[in-house]
Amino acid sequence: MFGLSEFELAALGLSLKIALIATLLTLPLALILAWLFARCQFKGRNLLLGIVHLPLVMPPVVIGLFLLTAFGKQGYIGSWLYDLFGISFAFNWKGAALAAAVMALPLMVRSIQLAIENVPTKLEKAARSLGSSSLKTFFTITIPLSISGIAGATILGFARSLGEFGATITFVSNIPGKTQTLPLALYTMTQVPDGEASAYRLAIISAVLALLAIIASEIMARKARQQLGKS
Amino acid sequence: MFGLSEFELAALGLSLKIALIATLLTLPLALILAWLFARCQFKGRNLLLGIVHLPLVMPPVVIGLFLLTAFGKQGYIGSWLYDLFGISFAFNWKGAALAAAVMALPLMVRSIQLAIENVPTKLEKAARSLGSSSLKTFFTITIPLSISGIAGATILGFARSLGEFGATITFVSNIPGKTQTLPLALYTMTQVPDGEASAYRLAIISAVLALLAIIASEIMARKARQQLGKS
Amino acid sequence: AKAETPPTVFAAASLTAALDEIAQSKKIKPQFSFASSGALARQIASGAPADIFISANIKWADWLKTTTSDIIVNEKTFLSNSLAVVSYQPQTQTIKKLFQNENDFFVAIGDPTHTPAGIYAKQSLEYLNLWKELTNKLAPSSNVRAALYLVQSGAADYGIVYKSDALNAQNIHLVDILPKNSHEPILYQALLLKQDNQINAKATSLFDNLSDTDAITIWKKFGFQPLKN
Amino acid sequence: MLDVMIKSARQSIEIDASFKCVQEGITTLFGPSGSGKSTILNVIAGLDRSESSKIILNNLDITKRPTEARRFGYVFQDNCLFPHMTVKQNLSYGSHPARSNTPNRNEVIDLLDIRHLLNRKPSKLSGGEGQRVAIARALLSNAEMLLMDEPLSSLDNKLKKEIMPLLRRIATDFKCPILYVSHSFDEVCQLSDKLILINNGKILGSGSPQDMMTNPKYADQLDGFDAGNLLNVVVKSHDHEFGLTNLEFSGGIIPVPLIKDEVGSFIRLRIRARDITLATSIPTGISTLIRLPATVNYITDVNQTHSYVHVTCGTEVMIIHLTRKSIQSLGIEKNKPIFCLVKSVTLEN
Amino acid sequence: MLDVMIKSARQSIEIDASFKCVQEGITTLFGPSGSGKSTILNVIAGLDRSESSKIILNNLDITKRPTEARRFGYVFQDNCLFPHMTVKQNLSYGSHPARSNTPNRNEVIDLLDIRHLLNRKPSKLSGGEGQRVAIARALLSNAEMLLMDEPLSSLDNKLKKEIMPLLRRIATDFKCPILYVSHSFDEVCQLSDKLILINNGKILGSGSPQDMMTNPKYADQLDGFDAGNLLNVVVKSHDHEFGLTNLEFSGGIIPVPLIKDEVGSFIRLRIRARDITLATSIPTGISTLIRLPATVNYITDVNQTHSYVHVTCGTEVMIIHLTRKSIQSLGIEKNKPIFCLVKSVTLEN
Ligand SMILES: Nc1ncnc2c1ncn2[C@@H]1O[C@H](COP(=O)(O)OP(=O)(O)OP(=O)(O)O)[C@@H](O)[C@H]1O
Ligand SMILES: Nc1ncnc2c1ncn2[C@@H]1O[C@H](COP(=O)(O)OP(=O)(O)OP(=O)(O)O)[C@@H](O)[C@H]1O
Ligand SMILES: [Mg+2]
Ligand SMILES: [Mg+2]
Repeated sequence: MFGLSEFELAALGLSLKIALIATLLTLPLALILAWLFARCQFKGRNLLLGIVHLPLVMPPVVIGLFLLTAFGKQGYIGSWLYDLFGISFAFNWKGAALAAAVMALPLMVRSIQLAIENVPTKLEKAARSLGSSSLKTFFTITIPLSISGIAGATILGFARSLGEFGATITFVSNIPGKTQTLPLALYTMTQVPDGEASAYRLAIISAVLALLAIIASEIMARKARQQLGKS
Repeated sequence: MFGLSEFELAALGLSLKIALIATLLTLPLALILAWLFARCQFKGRNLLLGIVHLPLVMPPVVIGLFLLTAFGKQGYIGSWLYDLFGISFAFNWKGAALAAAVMALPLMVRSIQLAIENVPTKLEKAARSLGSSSLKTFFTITIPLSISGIAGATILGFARSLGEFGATITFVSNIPGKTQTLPLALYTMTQVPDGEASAYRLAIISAVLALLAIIASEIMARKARQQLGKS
Repeated sequence: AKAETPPTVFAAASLTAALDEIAQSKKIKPQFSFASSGALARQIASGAPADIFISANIKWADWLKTTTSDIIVNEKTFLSNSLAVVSYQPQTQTIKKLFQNENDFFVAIGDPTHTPAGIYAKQSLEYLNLWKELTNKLAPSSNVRAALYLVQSGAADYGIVYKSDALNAQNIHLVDILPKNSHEPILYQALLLKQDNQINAKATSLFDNLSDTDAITIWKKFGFQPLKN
Repeated sequence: MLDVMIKSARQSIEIDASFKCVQEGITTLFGPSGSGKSTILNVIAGLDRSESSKIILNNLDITKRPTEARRFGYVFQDNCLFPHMTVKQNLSYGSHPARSNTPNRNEVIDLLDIRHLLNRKPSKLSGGEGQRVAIARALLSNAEMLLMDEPLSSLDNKLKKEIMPLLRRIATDFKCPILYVSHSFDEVCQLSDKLILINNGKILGSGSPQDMMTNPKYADQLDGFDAGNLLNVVVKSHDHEFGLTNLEFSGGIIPVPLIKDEVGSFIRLRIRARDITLATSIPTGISTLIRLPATVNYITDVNQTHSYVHVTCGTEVMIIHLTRKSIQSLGIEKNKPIFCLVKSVTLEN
Repeated sequence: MLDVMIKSARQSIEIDASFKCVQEGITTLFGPSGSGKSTILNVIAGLDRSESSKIILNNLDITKRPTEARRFGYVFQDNCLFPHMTVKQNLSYGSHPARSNTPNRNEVIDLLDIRHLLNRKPSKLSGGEGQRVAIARALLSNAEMLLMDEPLSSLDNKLKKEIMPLLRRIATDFKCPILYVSHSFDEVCQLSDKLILINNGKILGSGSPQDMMTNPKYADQLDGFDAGNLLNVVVKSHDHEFGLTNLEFSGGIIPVPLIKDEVGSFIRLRIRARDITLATSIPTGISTLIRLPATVNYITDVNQTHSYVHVTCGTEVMIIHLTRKSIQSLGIEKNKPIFCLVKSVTLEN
């Protein structure tokens, strides 16, 4: 396909799978966090904000090391999860997805929070006055009215997941077919004397993916705005 | 100060300087791009969108390599800039700032674009009808009404710049006092078998910085919303 | 069943090309993971499913031996390497003259605080009495390949990299090989590891044959110096 | 029945208002711009929090309840339609628990003339269309009581006239009382059973519109408005030749422009105080058709130069707005028998 | 002078309207909800693009100009205040180039009663307060012409009465003509020099309000509204004892409730067609103070049962709204001399 080697195809497929799953699983959490930050005042808010945004300021390698310590086979949380649910993040795609999710979370939370803050509280109040519970209001007013922002955030998260490198290679290593995503394959190619051609190809695949994701997000956002009659 | 070693203080200072300058210089460009994307339809829009967002999906190392090729001493743009203006990005803080700016740009553009899209066109039209030119309208209506989004984007960019690692270390190396920012120092410490104590300290500094930036952005955003009488 | 599965080999990134070729020649398809020796060592210590670990650095191998000694079955130091000075522009002078004459230049090296290549380079430069003069002209990279690319792209004028990297690289010129006695020997150590208290048979055979005659030819082709057992 | 005590301090205004709304019917909140009407509605609906207020609906203290549990239907001053939903979806949004007695959906849609808009988004509606949809949305929300903030302000008279009877029916037939904010005296007169006058956050007085209008105490507040008389009359006969309907009450027969109501039905007739001319004897050669005999009760002053003459006509009490000069020149005084002349074209139902 | 030809097709309505606005004065666009009034204003202001329209202002084709270069001041149906600016900043926002003749800022602020709001943000204004600020913002924008979309809809009568004279002054004294959208006939009568009737995107007719109101062709559109007479009168004297001002015109003297205008000044008096009673001889013992002799010109029909009697009174022409029954019983016919009776309390300036 497109003259891609098996190794490149494997990396591409794995990347897509990991980014997709990471994004979809992060989305509900990001929504809840964003809503909390946008609409609620609670104790420890700033602390939670700080924690969520940590992956943004820390070098990804450090986040990878932290994940290794916490979610590794012998990590506090990792061993507990394994004992209880049999879930293991060790050196498999689930771990890669976890790394991608952690790195993408702050970006998604921030974008969604902004979008939610832009929903006029007046309309939420109007919904409440018509008998709608706060949960129903959230799902029928807040979310639809910030959908273009949420879609944008999701694509942003997806793109960030696709590009995730440092935390992934540190946390789940660079095992082809298991944890070797596109960026990791690209890295490997830069380690090989005559890997340039392959590295270029991989870079172009990444770029094309990025472009597709961004254009998709644009189209979705425009549709959403039209829905609101904004343009 | 706070029991930090000279080496840690240097990294902290350098990081702040680089992130600050990168963010401030990127802001105008991000504003223009965001406005273009939010309000204009032009040929090559999607291509430009893709290019701006590339650093988001590419592994940062690849962006670093690209920067080397383009802005390095022998790079197309780098050599030209050096000959014309005597500006060199080679292994100095300017290069680090450039790397940080390139990585932060898509995040900032995206956030600002969303914020601008949320400004009711009706109000812009009202301003035009009162005789305000499109430039005046942009500065007196569009920007102030999206200021909370712009502030958020700036802080996001700042945080991202603070945390920038892969592109920086590839583009300008890891020279203490010159290009060794906090994340680079932190990374170095994690690579030294007995560097844990220092690594922890640096991680905590990073976390505190992140927290401060995020809290600052929250306060600014809240102020801006109050200005608009939204809350 | 465990014995049938292909072995997992965690190896320093600089060995990527050579190990790939050796594995092909032996008709086994190990699961490779190439990254920095340090990252791999930590991963193995936290339970990574590696059957063989090849470190480009004795220190990380030793670190692993002390932290998780119970999984190590066998070890061998089987490969050595040398340091090469490379340049962007072709050069005719010796490195000493080069580094003393010019004022405005950069030398890309692996980070001397933690990358093995950097540590060895520092020893050499100290030995050659060039370290002090060069401290402000060094561009320390996170790994040797990055240093090499700095030279390839012309961002740095010179670089001190492994001979194995220099030999196969394009767009650079080999200036000199640093004397072997100017730095500690550059040694690659392979560790054979247990997985859940079992030893992978194919891993054992690969481990044993890492320096057989076929392998030696390949190692040499990529610029490494195989050691006698 | 709604019984409220509202205290709410704002930087610019301090609201301190206690009042009761009528059980079945429409209570109107009337006051100048900025007097706190919308604020009061917001506190009642629970949208503005106010700790020291007390809201009692049907003997239940709902002060602590969240907005959605208060079971009001609120028509906002700006329509507050949901921009991402079609008109149809907006109409179905109301989620109060079902009640036994709700207006018919189709009828509401037709009366408000919004059927052709059902599939549009609010951004594609005109100002008045949006306002009508907002009214319909509240009417169909199963609310126990409606709060309406100037719901008819951007509608033309024709539509207003069609919608007002619907609102009255909602309040009486469907037993869904309405608290209505308006600055149009026409609306107040035609709709309200109780009028509450408010200024600067305080209640100046309340009572039946008729009482309020004729009370000199409130003349100043109602100045510029058309005080009026509301008569309960029965349809006597239709005169199709001249396009007149004859209405009967204890004071006599009143011909008005033809109306649709059936013979025998009871209706409410409004005659503005200023539209009545007094005569000491039945004049001839004059175009007014209505000539009702009455007796002067007393005279109150609107201001220094104008007065209301209170008369008894049959069993009804009416007021007539005259200048002092007229009163003087006609020699009007207590117990004097007089005739009330009204042009029938000035009468509207 | 504004001369427009507007063609604009929307999914729901097709607008095709050409009209001219008066040079000095107020032109009113009057039509039911959803008839395309706001759309027309938007096209004129350049906010809705419409390729096939043509807008000519003072003999200049401005169709291709961007909004800001058209020099209109637009008061939107929803106020469109800038939420991030104080009222004061909103008022200073207008950026049209200075013109020789602009209303005084302080006077506008005081007349609209918004001085106490100057430092507030729009979110802290009531509905009516916001509307007043929006009017002030447009008035102070140095516009060459004003477009006003139901600017007074959420204001109480008292405020309306204070603001309307200001609008007239803007249009005449400051030579800034106004295109005014309204659904209140009161406003139309008191403000407009030209009335344009619109329905479903098409113009039904246009002319002076007086002509339009008395033209049976438009009776259907104007049904439910109060046709009226506009008389140009001069203040003759003030009678402080009875609180009356005597106004004089060619047809006689009209006493009205005391007004502030100085003796000798010219004003416009509105007498609604339905407030006039006709009498064949001067009646006695009746409370109406105004009795103007007049001659019947002709009679037109409003509908099957109601008619306008057109009379000449001095040099002025007036219409009187009567039922056919009255006309018949009084035997009113062409050239018959009659008397117009008006209660002075029904007159407002
Ligand atoms: N959010 C707010 N914060 C502070 N003051 C406010 C706020 N909203 C309104 N006000 C002020 O409170 C007073 C009452 O406002 P309210 O909206 O209740 O008036 P209203 O009677 O509804 O007037 P209108 O008829 O003009 O709508 C006004 O003086 C207004 O300026
Ligand atoms: N953005 C739009 N897209 C499509 N149709 C619209 C849009 N805005 C308004 N309309 C429709 O165009 C017609 C004219 O609307 P317009 O706003 O001009 O009416 P209007 O005369 O101002 O009415 P109102 O008195 O209710 O404000 C209406 O039928 C309306 O539904
Ligand atoms: Mg209000
Ligand atoms: Mg309109």
